[in-house]
Amino acid sequence: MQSGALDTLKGTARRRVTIDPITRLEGHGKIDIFLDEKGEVERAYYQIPELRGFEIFSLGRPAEEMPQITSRICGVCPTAHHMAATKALDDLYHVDPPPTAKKIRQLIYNAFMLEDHALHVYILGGPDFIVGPDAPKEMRNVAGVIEKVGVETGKKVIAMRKRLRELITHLGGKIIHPVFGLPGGVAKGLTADEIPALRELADESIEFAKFTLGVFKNIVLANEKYVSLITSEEFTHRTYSMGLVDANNRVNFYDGMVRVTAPDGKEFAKFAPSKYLDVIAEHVEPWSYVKFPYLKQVGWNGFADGAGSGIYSVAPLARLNASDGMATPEAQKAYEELVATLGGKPVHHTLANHWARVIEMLQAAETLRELADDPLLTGKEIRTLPTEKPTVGVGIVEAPRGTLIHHYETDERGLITKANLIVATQNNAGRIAMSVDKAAKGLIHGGIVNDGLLNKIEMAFRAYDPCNACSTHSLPGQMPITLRLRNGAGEILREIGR
Amino acid sequence: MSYLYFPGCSLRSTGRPYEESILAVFKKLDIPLKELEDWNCCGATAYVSIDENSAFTLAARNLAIAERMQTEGKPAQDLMAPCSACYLVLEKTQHYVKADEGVRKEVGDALHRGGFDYKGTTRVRHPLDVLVNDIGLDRIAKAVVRPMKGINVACYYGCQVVRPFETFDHAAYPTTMDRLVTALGAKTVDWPLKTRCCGGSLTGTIQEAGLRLNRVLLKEATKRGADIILTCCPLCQHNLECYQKRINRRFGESLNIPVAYFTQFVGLALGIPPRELGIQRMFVPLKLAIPPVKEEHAHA
Amino acid sequence: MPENNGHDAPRVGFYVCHCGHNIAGTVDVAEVARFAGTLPNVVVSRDYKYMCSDPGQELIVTDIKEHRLNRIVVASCSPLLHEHTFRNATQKGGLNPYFFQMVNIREDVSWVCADGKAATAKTFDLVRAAVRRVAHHHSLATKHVSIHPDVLVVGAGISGIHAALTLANAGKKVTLVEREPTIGGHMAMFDKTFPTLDCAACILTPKMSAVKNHPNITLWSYSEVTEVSGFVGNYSVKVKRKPRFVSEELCVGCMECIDACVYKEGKTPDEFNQGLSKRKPVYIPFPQATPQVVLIDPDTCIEFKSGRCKKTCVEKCDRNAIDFKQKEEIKEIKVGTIILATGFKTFDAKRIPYYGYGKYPNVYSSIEVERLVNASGPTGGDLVLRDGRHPKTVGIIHCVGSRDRNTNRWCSRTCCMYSLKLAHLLKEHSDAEVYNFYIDIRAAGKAYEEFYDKLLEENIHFVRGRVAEVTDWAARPEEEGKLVIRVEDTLIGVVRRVPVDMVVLAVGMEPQADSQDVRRMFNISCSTEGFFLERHPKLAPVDTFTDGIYIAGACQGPKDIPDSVAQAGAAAAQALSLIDAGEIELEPNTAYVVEKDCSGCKSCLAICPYTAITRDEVKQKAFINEALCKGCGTCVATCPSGAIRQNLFEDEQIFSEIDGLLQDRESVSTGG
Amino acid sequence: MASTGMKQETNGWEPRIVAFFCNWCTYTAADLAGVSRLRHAPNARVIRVMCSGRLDPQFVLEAFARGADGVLVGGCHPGDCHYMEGNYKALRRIRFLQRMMKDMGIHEDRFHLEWISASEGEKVKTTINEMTEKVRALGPLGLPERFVKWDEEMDELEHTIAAQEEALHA
Amino acid sequence: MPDKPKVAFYWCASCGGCEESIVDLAEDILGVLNAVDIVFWPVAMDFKKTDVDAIADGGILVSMINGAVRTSEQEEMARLLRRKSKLVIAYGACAHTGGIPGLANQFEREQILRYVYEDSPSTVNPGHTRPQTASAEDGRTVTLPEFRSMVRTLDQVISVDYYLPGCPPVPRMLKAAIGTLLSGVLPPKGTVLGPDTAMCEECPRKETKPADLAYTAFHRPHEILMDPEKCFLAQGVVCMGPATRGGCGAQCITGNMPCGGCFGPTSNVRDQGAKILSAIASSVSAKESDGIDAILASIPDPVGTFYRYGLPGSLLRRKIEDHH
Repeated sequence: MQSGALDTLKGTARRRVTIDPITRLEGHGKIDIFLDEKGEVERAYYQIPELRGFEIFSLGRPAEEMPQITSRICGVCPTAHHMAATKALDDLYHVDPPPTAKKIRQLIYNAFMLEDHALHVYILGGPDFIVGPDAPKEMRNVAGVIEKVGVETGKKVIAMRKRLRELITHLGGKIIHPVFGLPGGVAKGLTADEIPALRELADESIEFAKFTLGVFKNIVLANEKYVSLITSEEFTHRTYSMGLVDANNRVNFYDGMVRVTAPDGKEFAKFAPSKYLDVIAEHVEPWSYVKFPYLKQVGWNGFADGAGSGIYSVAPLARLNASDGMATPEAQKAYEELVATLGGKPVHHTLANHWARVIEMLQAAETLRELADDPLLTGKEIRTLPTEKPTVGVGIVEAPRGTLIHHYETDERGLITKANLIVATQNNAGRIAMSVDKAAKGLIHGGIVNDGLLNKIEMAFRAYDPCNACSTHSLPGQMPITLRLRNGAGEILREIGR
Repeated sequence: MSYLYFPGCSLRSTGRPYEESILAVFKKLDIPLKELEDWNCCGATAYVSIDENSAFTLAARNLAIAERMQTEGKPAQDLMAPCSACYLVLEKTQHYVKADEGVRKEVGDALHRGGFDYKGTTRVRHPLDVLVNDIGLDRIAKAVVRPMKGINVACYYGCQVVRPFETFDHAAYPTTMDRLVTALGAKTVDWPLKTRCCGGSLTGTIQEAGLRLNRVLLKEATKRGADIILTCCPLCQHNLECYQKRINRRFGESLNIPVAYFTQFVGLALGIPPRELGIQRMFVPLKLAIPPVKEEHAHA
Repeated sequence: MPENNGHDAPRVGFYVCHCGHNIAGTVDVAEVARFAGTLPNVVVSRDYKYMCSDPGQELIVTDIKEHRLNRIVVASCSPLLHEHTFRNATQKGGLNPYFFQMVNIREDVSWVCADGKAATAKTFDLVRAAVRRVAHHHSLATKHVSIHPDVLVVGAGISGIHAALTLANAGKKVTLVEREPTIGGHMAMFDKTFPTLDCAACILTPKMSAVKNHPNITLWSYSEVTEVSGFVGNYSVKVKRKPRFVSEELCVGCMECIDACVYKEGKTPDEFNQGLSKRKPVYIPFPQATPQVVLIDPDTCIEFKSGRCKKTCVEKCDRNAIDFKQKEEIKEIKVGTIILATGFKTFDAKRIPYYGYGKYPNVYSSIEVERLVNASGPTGGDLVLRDGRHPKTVGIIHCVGSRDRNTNRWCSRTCCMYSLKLAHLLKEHSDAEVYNFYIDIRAAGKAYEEFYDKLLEENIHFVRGRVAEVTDWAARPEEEGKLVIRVEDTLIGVVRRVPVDMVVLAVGMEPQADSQDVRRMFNISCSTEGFFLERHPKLAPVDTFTDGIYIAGACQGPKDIPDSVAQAGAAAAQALSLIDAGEIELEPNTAYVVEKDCSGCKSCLAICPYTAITRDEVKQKAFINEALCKGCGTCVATCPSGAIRQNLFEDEQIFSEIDGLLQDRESVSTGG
Repeated sequence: MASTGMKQETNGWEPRIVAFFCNWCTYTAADLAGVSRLRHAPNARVIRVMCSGRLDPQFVLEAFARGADGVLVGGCHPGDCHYMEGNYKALRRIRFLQRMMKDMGIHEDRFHLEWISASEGEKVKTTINEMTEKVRALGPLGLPERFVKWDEEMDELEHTIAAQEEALHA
Repeated sequence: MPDKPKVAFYWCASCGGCEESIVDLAEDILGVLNAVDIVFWPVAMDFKKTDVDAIADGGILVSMINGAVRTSEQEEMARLLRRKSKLVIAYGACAHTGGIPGLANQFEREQILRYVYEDSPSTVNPGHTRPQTASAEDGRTVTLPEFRSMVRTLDQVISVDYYLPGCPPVPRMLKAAIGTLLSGVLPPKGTVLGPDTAMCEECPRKETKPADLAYTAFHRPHEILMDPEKCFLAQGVVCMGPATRGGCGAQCITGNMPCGGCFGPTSNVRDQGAKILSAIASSVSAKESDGIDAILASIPDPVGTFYRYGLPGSLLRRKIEDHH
């Protein structure tokens, strides 16, 4: 259609702006922005228009197949689902895996966290900062990143990820949809002669994580504009935070208790995985296939900030908020610096997720090193055979994108009779919806919607690294957003693509 | 093991000893019998010869009730009919309803009008069949406290229990009762007339003919050294026992042989007091050299 | 013309047969032809009165040439009957015979469908299926296997003996296996044979010794076949030779050991004499037994029971033929064809209690009487009853265990005649009054009716009626001490009581007790009553469904001697024709592995009952030995990746048949 | 989906049964039934295989998918297989397949195995008659019709697309 | 370079694993990028439906579509790409045979919606709210695509030229496939671009399987300690390998877990589940029904096990309501 001057759009009747397609873990995502007569944002909707029904078609399946089946929820973080399912099976069959099996699982899991975070930092979310939010779009991608940080670094990133993924492939059969998990252990063990290489990899991982932290500091934190952007109101939401913590309330990705802190930072709840239903509930909106989790005790009070709203957040920043710090020395140092820089805990600036993510990379790397030195890692005992009748099992891990909950019930033959899944990004659905709405309202005025605004609207949810985003920005190019300006009748007045 | 029990008219009149002995024996072997609720005429005798389908309908009503009395999940209880006539007409009905479209329809409709429905699942059994094939000779032999040693028995089956349906024994030469009696310690005489006509209702109508048929049986049994004739049918028992004097007068014979129900005989062997078996009701007294109850069982 | 290789587009010729009225009477053949004409690939579509006739086949041949047909479909009778006929016609037309598909619309449609419309509709489906299937047919080479010239004959009654001799005389090596210690079967027990009344022994024993002495016949008596494997032309058979404890090589049958036995009198019922006499532990079935070799019955011999016998028999035998250590032997032989002549067993009269057999001593079975009147029998031919009396009156009851719903429904075919024969012999031996109680006299055979007439003149009594019972109950004084036969004389319409001294039950013929095991061992079928099933009741009465295995005599059904002998000859002839042909055509329906598709998963290896599937350890793929494959197709269905196919039953051939059957139901292509 | 069935029944639906008979026993028995003129239901369509062991479970599913209302398999009695063990393999597959088809919602009466020896022509008749009646009682399975019906939900989209093309290119 | 062949990538109901598998081409991706001109890849590149609309029908050489089809939106995109493309490749198990989401075909649409939005233990939904294809909120109408009654393979929605099997496909097969397509020498329509022999061929354990295997019982992976050298079937653990197309390099086996069958059947097979069922059942040791049933009972979920990745693409496609 013909392009008319933007201002001609001013003053026309209510309009709708559709950002479509954007994508999300289970397919596509969509943003609908409604403008009033004055061209001000009435309301922006962040929609998930897709559903696959894993909980239902899991019924009647042998429980031990769940790690394979549920990993298909997400091909980007299959390891997270595979691991959550596997832990749910331990619980279901009342078996405690041998120490070696646990070590191997943690090894795989930390390697996975590290490479997945790296992906986001350098290739997905990173560009916004490393290259800059207002940089020309063709630069705002990995190519731009490489130009900025140097080809060597680029190669380093790709090589690092590749080797970490090879490690997972070696232990899990496949990198995409691995198969190592069994109730009470893992399918495959490690041999002593594999350790030296592993140590080496772990050392490099630590170096790599530190280096990344450095990059982030030099480029982002050294830049006034970025810091103010991070701390700006458009990108701030004061909500509850949730994450797994170990016995000392330190961040843990694989295991522990779930801790929830209030907007003011005080501990609100701390519960064992099996108790998750006491704390979490899900709310249904007619305009999205995704359900919106919230804190039961607080209740669902719409899309709102504050202690009065049950909406909570997960993922790196929330994990830091929900914990008393990191589990490894270097990471702890970095953590303290973040808290100090951003004015103390809890930190509610959405964009600080990027920083928190790098800190988690460091913890993952340091954990790898510890495991590499652990003699138990190469033990022969990798399975505890289930002996008791299966009943109910809940497994929770921290996926890169937040708390991930798998809950199964079976008959005595171990065939699934009930399944309930609360997926990492889904925990953030409420807060993302708010972020998008807020960003839109803060950025779109007088009906003027130029593509410059769009990346910022994106940044509002990309910071959470929602699963869809992680699978999108994997190549040069940007989050594709189409803006459709429609009048009340829904006819498209104008379409803008960046 | 438990059974539904269909007395029929005879066992409440001329055939009382039959019922008494059956109940006593089953009680002794503790096999529960539940009398069929609200049972009606089996449909035998006159009906069958005049209007078969109404006879079948009468029978089918009983069978339908039997189905009704089955409890879900529990194994179905068979319907036990001691009177040969009842037994036959009930069995006949079962076969015909199954095999014959017309009968099925007519009987079915009639039952429906009465609010009944017969699916054809009830199994009709004769006590002879039940005792020997379900309860078993071993178990009965074990229960014997008074072995009927030295008694020669002529086992009489009559025409109806094995004809035309050879449900549990051979039509021409049945042996079930013989095996039962042997198990009780008695001897059986080889008596080829065991299924020959007893005179049936002729004794009441054309008596001459009836008595002639009757006499043949009694004479041959006596001749072959039988101390007693056992029957499994009220009519046979009546015919064989009650006309002996008349036969003696009419044909100058000197017959005087006891004719009892096989269940009475079993009862005696199991040590049940004669009165409980209706022995006192017999016309020809059972003056048998029945050995006394073995000591160890005397007060059992 | 060059044979079509099936690569060019299918051009189908379709033919529907009227089979006179057999098919056309029910199925609208014209309509079928019209319908077939509308199907894809069909170039010619005709209906014809008798497709199997020469002109019918000619039709196919010329059409192939004129219309360049490369596929043929004929809808007529069962392929089991005429598939071969039409394959030949197809070949005659210059096509590979396997570009043919047959539709069975007679046995499977017209003869079983009451309603013509339904029949025609069903035919449409079957035709559509065949037309679709034939498009997927390939050119195949017919398989030939050579025929081993040796023959196995099982059972040495008159049938087996005759078959063996016929073959041996034709110069074929025959192994004749008999379960009993002597050959001769039932016939050896008979006294005389109807209608000629010549003595059974006189005509049989020469044949028996002929067998014994024939250079081409290996006679294994007292032996049983225990295992049969292989296939037509190449059977290998295991035979168990039971120990006689007397060496066949050394024993000359002088029988002195028998006299010498520590038992002065026989103690054991004599099998050959139907238990009417007693024999010793060491015995010979009867004087002319073949082979002329005694045997020892370990169950009754003291030496075997206690080991403390004086062994007078051993002392007596100067040829040292007796060997208590003799062991059972298993012999294995290779033969190309097999003739089963395992015979029959007589009906056990005890099963009809009201005839009193086993209860009244003077009730005899016919076979007992055969021995009783036999000069070499237990009484030396003197007709004396079990109670020592000589009968004044004898009643012969026909159809005992025949034509009877309660026992056997079939007619045993021989009883009428042998009853007449026995009536004659009894009269001859005792001058008694002889009564025959019959349903009706079946004298359908050369000179049989005449024999019946002759007996009528010998004033034998004939009472038409089924006997109700045999009883010792005397209703009248004159019946005292007699057996009374109660029967309704249906000619005069009264119930009669006939008092007799002796009752003869004319027992029928039944399949051997172990006929089921035997047929399993030889992989053939039985008809419902248990006699061996012939391939076709009229056209292949001595063939079975298993190539190279033939049946003769009463094992196929009740038969008298002449019929048995005739059949034995026929069976021998069938075997001979196969042997002389030297090889046989086999259905090329073997399975084969498509190497590139085989993953070597081994799922098929254990599946094959003929171990035809092996694994090429170099290529790590399955390999099927075509020579061993019998074409059951089980491995084809098993192969999880579709790498095994079967000629004539390829997956796509069967799929297309399924799809064709249902095409009219199909509205969309299915998923997958 | 039952409705498709109903529709058919009203216009004279007849059960369609695909029967796989082994050459040596059941097919021969079927011939015997013919020779003995044992009239039976015309609803079965026989496919001859050499042995019931040739029965590939795919054939059964294919038959149903193409519109069969029932599938009947006939083989030699256990122990009587012309090929020694083929019928056992058939039995094993069929037991498992029957269970799996139940899981897929297909009524068990639609898929039947019967051992019929060469001499049991009568049994061919009764088996086909009984199965025909059982299937008749169940009504049509009508998978092809169901496939069409299921896919109708996609047709609606045609219009939607057309409309959107309009909107875009107007 | 305008004359570089145009290629499009799209995803339907998928997990993103297929996209990842493309990314896992790693350095090779650049080679691909030089060879072709990617005109549509919503997950990776900034082109939109409108750009596709703008392309002439058939203007795209090949579209690689992954994911099963469950919503109207996915159907819409599939049809559009079909129109615009010379060739369409069903990429990955979901598009090829239905994939894991296809297991939903054993259930009714309503069952899924009801459980997810009302019955699931964590859901609080007193008003029985359900996502609507169009829902209004103070005058604003927000729309969602239609959630279909069943999951479909791509070729049940549009005509498909080639298939790349696997969950996900392995990069080397993708590379080979692209090579083939660019070579111009096209295989026949419907070809699965991968090896056509079963996985066992490349399985490191195949020689450990005995020739005379007869099953007396089956074990589920968690019930036994699995020998890391021995054929799974030989251990009584159900393995789909014999009935599954190879090409993956026996990945799961090297992870010491049995094959799940994600590559689908070989080209000679119409129904993967039926075939593995046949192969397994044939070798059961029992000979009478009860014994057979008892042994096979140790495989509790045949449909889920034999059709884990291919229910929509199977002959029956979905569970049927067979009652009147």
